[in-house]
Amino acid sequence: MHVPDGFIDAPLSVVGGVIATVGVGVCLRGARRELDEKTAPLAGLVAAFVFALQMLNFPVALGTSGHLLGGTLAAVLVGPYTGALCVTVVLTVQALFFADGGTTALGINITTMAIVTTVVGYGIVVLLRALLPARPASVVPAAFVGALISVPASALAFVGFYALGGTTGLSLGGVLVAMVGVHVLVGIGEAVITALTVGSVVTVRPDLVYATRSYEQPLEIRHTEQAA
Amino acid sequence: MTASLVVHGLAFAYPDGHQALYGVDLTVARGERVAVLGPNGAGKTTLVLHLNGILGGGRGTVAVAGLPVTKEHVREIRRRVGIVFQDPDDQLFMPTVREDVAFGPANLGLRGPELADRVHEALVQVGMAEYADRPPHHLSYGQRRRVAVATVLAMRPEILVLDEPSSNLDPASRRELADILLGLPITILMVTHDLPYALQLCPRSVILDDGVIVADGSTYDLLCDDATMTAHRLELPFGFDPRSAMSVAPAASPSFP
Amino acid sequence: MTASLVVHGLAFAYPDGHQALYGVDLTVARGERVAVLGPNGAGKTTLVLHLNGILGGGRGTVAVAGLPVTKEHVREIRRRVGIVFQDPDDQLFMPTVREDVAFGPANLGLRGPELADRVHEALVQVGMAEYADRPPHHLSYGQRRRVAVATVLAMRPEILVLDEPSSNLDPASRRELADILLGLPITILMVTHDLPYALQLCPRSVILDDGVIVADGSTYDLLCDDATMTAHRLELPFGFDPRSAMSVAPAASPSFP
Amino acid sequence: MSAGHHHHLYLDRASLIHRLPPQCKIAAVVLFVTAVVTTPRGSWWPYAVYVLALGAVAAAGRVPAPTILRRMIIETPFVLFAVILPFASPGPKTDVLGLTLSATGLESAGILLAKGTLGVVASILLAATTQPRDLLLGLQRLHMPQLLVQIMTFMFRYIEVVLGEMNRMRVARESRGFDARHVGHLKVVAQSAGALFIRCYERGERVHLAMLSRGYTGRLPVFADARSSTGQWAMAALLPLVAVATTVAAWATL
Ligand SMILES: Nc1ncnc2c1ncn2[C@@H]1O[C@H](COP(=O)(O)OP(=O)(O)OP(=O)(O)O)[C@@H](O)[C@H]1O
Ligand SMILES: Nc1ncnc2c1ncn2[C@@H]1O[C@H](COP(=O)(O)OP(=O)(O)OP(=O)(O)O)[C@@H](O)[C@H]1O
Ligand SMILES: [Mg+2]
Ligand SMILES: [Mg+2]
Repeated sequence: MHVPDGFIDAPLSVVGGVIATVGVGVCLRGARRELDEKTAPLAGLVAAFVFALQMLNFPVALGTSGHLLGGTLAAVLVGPYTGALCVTVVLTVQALFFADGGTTALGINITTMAIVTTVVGYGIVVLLRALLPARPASVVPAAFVGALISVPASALAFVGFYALGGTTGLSLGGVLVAMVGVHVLVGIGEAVITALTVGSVVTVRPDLVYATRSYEQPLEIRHTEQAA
Repeated sequence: MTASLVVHGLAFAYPDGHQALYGVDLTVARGERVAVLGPNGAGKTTLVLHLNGILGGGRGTVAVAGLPVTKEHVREIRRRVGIVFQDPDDQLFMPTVREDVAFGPANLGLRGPELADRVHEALVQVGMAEYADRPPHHLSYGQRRRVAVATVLAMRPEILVLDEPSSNLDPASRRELADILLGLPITILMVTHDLPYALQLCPRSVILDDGVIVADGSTYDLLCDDATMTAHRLELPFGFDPRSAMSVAPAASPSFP
Repeated sequence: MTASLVVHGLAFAYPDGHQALYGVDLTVARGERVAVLGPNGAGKTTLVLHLNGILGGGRGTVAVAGLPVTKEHVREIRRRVGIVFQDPDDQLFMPTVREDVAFGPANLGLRGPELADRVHEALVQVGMAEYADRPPHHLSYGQRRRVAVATVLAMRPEILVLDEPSSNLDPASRRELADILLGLPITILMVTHDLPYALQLCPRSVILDDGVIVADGSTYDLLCDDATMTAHRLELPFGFDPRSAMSVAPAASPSFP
Repeated sequence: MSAGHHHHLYLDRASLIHRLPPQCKIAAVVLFVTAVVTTPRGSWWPYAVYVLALGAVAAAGRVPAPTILRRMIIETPFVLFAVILPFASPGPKTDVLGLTLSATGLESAGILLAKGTLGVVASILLAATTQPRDLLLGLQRLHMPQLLVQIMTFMFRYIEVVLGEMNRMRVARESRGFDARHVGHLKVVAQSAGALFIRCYERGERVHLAMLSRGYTGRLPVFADARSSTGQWAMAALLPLVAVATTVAAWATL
């Protein structure tokens, strides 16, 4: 779904750029509350993982292929603001360095793949957690559903941009059906991988999952008679 | 004079719930060299990681040169306390040995020839000057450990904390490291399982076991105290006798004139 | 009888062009225990990684129990040669200690209670049975090393190769490991910088320096040969005298009855 | 294990382009692609100028053509998409080689391929002549927010950590008789994938803490002088200047 240079016309690319800049600005402010000395590297790792996930292109149907987006995973692990920044960083590096996604389409790509996925995915996670039992493990099914829905939502946002500024003259209905159809399938893969990763992290390092942070435990003090 | 290091009632549990420290008390005077002994899993590394605020958030306090280790002083404290990690792979991350050694002093503001001199000097100290342009991850384990020591020496810390510095070093490097440490007029805290090395370098030792300090005294006395030693899985190695050792090389240990 | 291990003319350069081995020749008889000594960066680890075909593609040959280490035999050879790596993090990768120790024997086809027994036994041997359900990467360094040894013991290899097994072990574990190794009737090759440990465990030693074997003989004789020792950065540690050590504990070393 | 040693995309050469400060190169790429994208529909000659300009950069940077062509494989998905256009687009039809194609679809596909490909090649050239570490430095100089720089720094490092740890795990598995050809063993790989994430994280966490211990404040110390002179900016400006002039001329002559 990485939009290449020249796919969306220049004015709408500028609009995408403005939306992305505002969104990233909001995230930068919000992330200050999420990030500290220890979570900064976690954000980097999440970005690296999202990067690896997005490399996994899998064929869906008739020559089309989709790849995982990773937005929900990022949001669940490091929080929605930082999560969106992680995906933004991935997209920037891909555009500049890996020629994946156009440099001028970066604003659009950030909007659809970093902002929409984290907002939708994390929103659903928050919603479901309120309904599920209050245990750290509840985040796993919540992340599954969030990831499942975030991907077609992102595809929908893309179709929106296309409707307003597409340069290729394809019929809107066709694009809509193709994009959303493909990405419903991609969403299933995304959901499975997100749930597996979150599940394994929650069991070993619950403190690393933003969505389940905040559990304290009492410390025991022992007194000893010192020898020597 | 304020003590170099004061640890008081330090308790800590890892995020997975495993408690490693249960109230550690330790005071180290300026210029003292203290060995931290104890079995595997006693909490030695966990204690070390508290000394410059890498771990924190449990109970108790740590103070360095009178300054409490809190978020607000952490930067100043990290200038003063240099830690050599147990695993050199945790310490080395830059693309070349030279850049890695320069990393710390550069963060302290050094630049240009002054920085280059500092780096070169540290690399010469550990015998790795000719490896300056190689990537650290392409070195042998012992070479990586030597570079890890150099990265910290280059920062000229006031307090040097070493977590098993002699492991994986060849015997000559081990002795050379001892010579370097003996020549530094600073406070040294050294975690080690190498009891002869502790005796050679540190007049004083503490034993940490199961998250608490269970013994504190002169290294020589501790090593001769069989009951305490066996209670904490400490044994003298094959062929080593502290009594005869001290009669041969007393100079190393100021407390035995 | 075929020798357990025959290395002939082995030369190897790392992909970055750095040559580490320059023609190593070494023959180890069945049931022999041989220490590999030598300074940091000598090529010891590089040699070890050739013994089960992890590294390869240079010049020369390696044969295990008569079988050349080539692509086609590599699977069989890995059943027979167990390697304990220098860095325990290179060895442990499963989510729990138990699964990690079970991994090797399970690949050999063990299942069910037989597998569980094998795992339990190995963990008891290294004193880590109570840690079976913890993730290995949450253990202390010395604990990880003990588990690393267990993962290989559980496979009951014919040839055991250990790269610095005693580093980071507490003194009691070190002695316990020595006891385990002395009780195994198999061929053992042990890389170490701990010369007393070599003397205690291995009647024979070779010195590897700069990619070639420069000495081969009885460990006792080597340690007493000051000229060879200093030429290869080997020194006896503080307070250790092989002569007096051997008069106290001769049992450990079959070659000195 | 460590950050930014030679990346597989980077060609280690001594060239004019390699020596340019990274911030100049990034700015040049962005401006160049912007100019390309704003080329009006209906003019075709500007693309020849763009190709020549990129060709000159590739020559100056000593990046061989086969390398560029090989790396253009990243385009495949959208090339496939462009191939569909002439069939699927509405509008008047023309006959090409016996196929009935949409004329506007054909034109759109041509433009899309031309613009997209130029963008891809510009990125390939940037990556081939700039190390990831320098890219970071360049973005930092261009005032990308500190937080993003930091995440990106760690991302580059972790990509290596992930690869390194994956390799360690593979060696560990194989040394203990693991046979990757058995199907049942997929489970083992899947199982260790969960451990991989945590293992990578914890390795990276410890490295990060070691960095903090040596006074790291979130900014990598700059050893190489990355300041850019006016001359260097002028040189880097050549490529976008050519492109902008071309676009402007194309609009003027439309
Ligand atoms: N990251 C971690 N998560 C959970 N528990 C841990 C972690 N690191 C260490 N532990 C546990 O905390 C205890 C103390 O570990 P620590 O590393 O401080 O021991 P140590 O004294 O340094 O041992 P060694 O001599 O083996 O290095 C051990 O029981 C260990 O299993
Ligand atoms: N991955 C690598 N790439 C390039 N060179 C390497 C690599 N690993 C090791 N070397 C080099 O090869 C030589 C031999 O290294 P090796 O690890 O075999 O030494 P060693 O004898 O095991 O040393 P130590 O006692 O420090 O573990 C050293 O000079 C080292 O710098
Ligand atoms: Mg430790
Ligand atoms: Mg080695």
